[in-house]
Amino acid sequence: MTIEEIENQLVEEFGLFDDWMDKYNYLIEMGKSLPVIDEKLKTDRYLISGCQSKVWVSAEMKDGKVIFKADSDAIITKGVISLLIRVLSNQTPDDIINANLSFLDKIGLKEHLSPTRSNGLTSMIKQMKLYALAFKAKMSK
Amino acid sequence: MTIEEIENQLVEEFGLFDDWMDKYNYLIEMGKSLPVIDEKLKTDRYLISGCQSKVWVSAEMKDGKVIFKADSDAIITKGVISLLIRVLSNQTPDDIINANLSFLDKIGLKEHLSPTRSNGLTSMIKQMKLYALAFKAKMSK
Amino acid sequence: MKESTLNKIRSDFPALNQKINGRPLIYFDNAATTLKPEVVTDSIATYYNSINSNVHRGVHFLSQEATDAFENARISIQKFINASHSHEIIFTKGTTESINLIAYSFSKNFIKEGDEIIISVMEHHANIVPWQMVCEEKGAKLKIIPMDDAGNLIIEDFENLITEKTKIVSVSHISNVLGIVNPVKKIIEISHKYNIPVMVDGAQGIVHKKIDVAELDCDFYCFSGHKIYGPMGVGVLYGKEKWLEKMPPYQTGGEMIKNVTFKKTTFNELPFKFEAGTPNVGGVIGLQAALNYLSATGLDIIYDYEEELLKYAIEKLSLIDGLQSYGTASNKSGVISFLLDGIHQYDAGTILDKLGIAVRTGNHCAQPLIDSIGISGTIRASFAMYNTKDEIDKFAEAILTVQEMFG
Amino acid sequence: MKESTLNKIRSDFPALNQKINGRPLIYFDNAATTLKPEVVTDSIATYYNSINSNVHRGVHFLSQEATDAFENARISIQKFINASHSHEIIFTKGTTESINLIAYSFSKNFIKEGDEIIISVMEHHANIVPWQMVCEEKGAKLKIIPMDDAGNLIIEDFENLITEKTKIVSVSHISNVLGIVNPVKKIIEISHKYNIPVMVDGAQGIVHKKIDVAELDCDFYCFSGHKIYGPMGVGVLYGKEKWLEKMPPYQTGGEMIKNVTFKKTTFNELPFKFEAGTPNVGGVIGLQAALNYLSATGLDIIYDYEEELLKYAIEKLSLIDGLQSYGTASNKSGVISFLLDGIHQYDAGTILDKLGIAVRTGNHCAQPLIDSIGISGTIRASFAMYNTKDEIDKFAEAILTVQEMFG
Ligand SMILES: Cc1ncc(COP(=O)(O)O)c(C=O)c1O
Ligand SMILES: Cc1ncc(COP(=O)(O)O)c(C=O)c1O
Repeated sequence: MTIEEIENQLVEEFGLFDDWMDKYNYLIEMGKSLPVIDEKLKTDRYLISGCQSKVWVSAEMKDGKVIFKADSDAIITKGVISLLIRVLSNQTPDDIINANLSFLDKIGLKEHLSPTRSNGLTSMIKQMKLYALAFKAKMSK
Repeated sequence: MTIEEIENQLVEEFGLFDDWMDKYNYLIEMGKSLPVIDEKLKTDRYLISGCQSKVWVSAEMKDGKVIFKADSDAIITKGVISLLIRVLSNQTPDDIINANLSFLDKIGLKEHLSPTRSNGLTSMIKQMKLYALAFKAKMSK
Repeated sequence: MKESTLNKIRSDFPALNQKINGRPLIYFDNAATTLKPEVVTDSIATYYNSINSNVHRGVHFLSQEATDAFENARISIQKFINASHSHEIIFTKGTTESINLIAYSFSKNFIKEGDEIIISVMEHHANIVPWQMVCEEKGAKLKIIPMDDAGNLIIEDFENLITEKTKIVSVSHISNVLGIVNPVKKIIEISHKYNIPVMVDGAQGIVHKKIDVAELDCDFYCFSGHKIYGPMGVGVLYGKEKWLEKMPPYQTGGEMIKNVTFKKTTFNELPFKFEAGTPNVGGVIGLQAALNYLSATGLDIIYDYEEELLKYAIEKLSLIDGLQSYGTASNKSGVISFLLDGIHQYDAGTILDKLGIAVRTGNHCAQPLIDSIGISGTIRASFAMYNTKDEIDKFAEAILTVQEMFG
Repeated sequence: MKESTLNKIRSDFPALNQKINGRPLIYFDNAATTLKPEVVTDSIATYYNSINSNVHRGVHFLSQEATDAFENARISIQKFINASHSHEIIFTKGTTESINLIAYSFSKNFIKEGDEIIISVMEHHANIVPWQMVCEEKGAKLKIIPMDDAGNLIIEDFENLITEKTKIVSVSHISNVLGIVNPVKKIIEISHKYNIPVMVDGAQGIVHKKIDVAELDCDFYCFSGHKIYGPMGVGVLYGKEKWLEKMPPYQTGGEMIKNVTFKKTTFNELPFKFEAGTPNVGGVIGLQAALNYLSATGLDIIYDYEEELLKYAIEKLSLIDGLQSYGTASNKSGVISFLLDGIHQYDAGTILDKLGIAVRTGNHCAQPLIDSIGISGTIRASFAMYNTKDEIDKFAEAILTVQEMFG
């Protein structure tokens, strides 16, 4: 599926909830079911720092697509991460670089991506796009 | 005359004016007629510093009374000085120390004695009282 | 406090009258900054809309009025904390600047290589980093008063830290993380036995305790306007005349000089020596309005009520399973910090926010304290005179909701 | 400016609507501090009465709103002066603090014994004394750009002052005493030829000229909120990223750190590295409101009108016998300084005040300039967009009255 298709899917899924608590409960579920990442990736090297919740993110290239792995010590952050991974992982570098991720706004979670919010998610997206850029540069050599 | 008597006299004199301009014209006249002090007293030693208008004040003791001489480069300041000298000069140290100078309030010139007004008058009065205190201390030895 | 008084107080704070995420705001982030009574913003507006002027040295009427208002505010604050002289009150932009000023000016004349500075383990970064800078600059050493598990500073250890090289002690009056009221009077007594001056970081102390600097006998006391119902951008440094006289200026420029030539500059007297540039007159007037508001409401009434509130909150939270409190010592004021088993503070804070409750989560700018406890942060609820028991009940319920959601 | 625009503007400034000594206020002390449009006090009140919160690091809704408002204001200011990045905008409490910050942090890494700093003869004390302190601390040397009799800085002399030891040049954009607009662009060009950074004291420049720091290519630009219709207690330091990155922090404490342990502290990124402690959020929001007000009114309209006013005032005063003007060069803005033969400036100021006219008298915190002219002070009238030709007529009449009274 393309990034846009997945985004639409998520908007639809979240459209089922009309109250914030259900939405957050769902987010928490998703956070819990995020594949646990290797403890040995939870090092300073992969850490997005300066935030209230710690966020680790790593990336690798497989068949022209970027596979992201990420984790956080806070479950809501993890929930949002799982959405981002669903959308961005397994996509081409170009598509990742160009993604605008407006679905978070549409499903009412935009607040979590405010650059002033110290949950690390904004920095995480920046980091994901940087990974994509780096892979793209490597490919074109 | 006692300090109080002179104060009352001044309040009466100024009572004749009902507009500020006449009052200031009178003050300016008094400023102009303040006996000129010896140029050699206009030194840093007698200067009250840190003000917009310079004020010099000196004092000597004669027959148990303090004689003040003072000057300023601003004429309104000089006017107020002349009032203060009329009231405080030629009085005993004790009377000077205890003078409350409320007449300035009564004649509508209190503003010139605000401690925040940088015309040097407040510091001048402080200095005059300090002179009186010093003479008193000397006398009682 | 009488209910009518409480209602009156609540109606004086317009910010209380709003909904967050559809629910009435419960504001428990008072240790970060308090809400402001309307008299504060009114007094600021009145100042700017009438006498608005720069102070000192102006001959015109408005400038005189502004100067008088500004200097009267200084006297109000002097009286509020019972300082001996109004020129012992220096206006700064906040506690952080006050401490930076002391660290810079005191150390310039009194700290040399090998000297020692004592702070405590529970200091806010504002009372740590400036001293670290001094230590780095001067080759001095920072020593730390430890605390016990309940959050009490260990006084015997403190006394052992003192040597003849100790030049200053700087401790917080009330911990902004744990709410512990430190034994500052005791610390001052001990320090003075060795002729060591003590600076008290009163950012949290000023709002919950009657401050009497004469009785405390502290050498310096600092606080921020915005944590005592006043505006941001204004703070106070109280210093004993004898110390301030011996300290060189900090920032330089207009107001703080007596005479400037390109050859030689001489400085003004206290308090102006430490107040370079146009002061925040509007802010100072707003702070005075806040203090007047407190005095008019009655300090004792407020402190008693805050104590009652805190006790009530501690009791309520103690009934919740899986809630771990920090700083359990008995001498506490205004602040509680806790964690919920298995739940990250950020998650808890996010859900509490959705429920209309503003708390702060994280390390509260006191990372060494948080590290020493061995956690990554806390949930902090901090109270003010306008909070209610009903709000605390709602808070306790909300915590249960949080536990359920993450259970 | 259309009369309707002028009337609208005047009605936006509540302070204009008052009598002083029974006469309508004529406020000509704008270089000391401007009056504030009501939107400024309104925006401050709105902030405190609703989103009032401490910024950064808070998870709750109000704290987020406050942070967004604060960071948006930073972006507004960035755009207003056309800086490349919002993190090149550092909030301070005023011009004086901005200059102290640069003097401290720049000199810490870039000035050593024997180095030289160049300022001009017409600087405000805020742009003299901090550099004197640096020179004293580091054993560096202060060099002074002279001016001619009309008040023009002598550019050839400036170029001769430069040596390979010159490390920074710091000059005012507009003189607060003479109103002379200094050739800062020229000074910057020359300095950059030698790779010397230039800091511009824009305390007076910001309000009378469109500031485009990219076009000016200055390395630092400073101003105070209260001199551009904003509140007191807030100022701005613009600095090029490349310099700010290389400068160590100034004040330390909360907000400006990344990590604190008792062993080692690391600092935050720009702009936070230079913003220790709770910022003056209310003040910053007030400043933003002031700038928005200016933009909405139309900068060009305002500057043109101010020029017209100044020209009119200069003409009017030139008709008065026994009036001596200072700073007669043609490139002037906002300020005139003069003396009346045989009349002390304090006397003149006192009587003008009685006539409802607020001017400033004295040395205007620029004592070396006043000394160099060989006088003891001036009478300064400084204009703002809400002043009128009619006020200037009244001013000219009032000067005649003063001359009569002391004649
Ligand atoms: C040219 C100049 N520089 C610096 C300052 C200092 O500004 P502030 O007092 O707002 O810090 C002023 C204001 O008096 C000024 O006119
Ligand atoms: C104990 C303590 N000290 C210092 C500070 C710093 O105060 P400000 O940010 O107002 O300068 C705070 C506030 O966060 C505090 O709680």
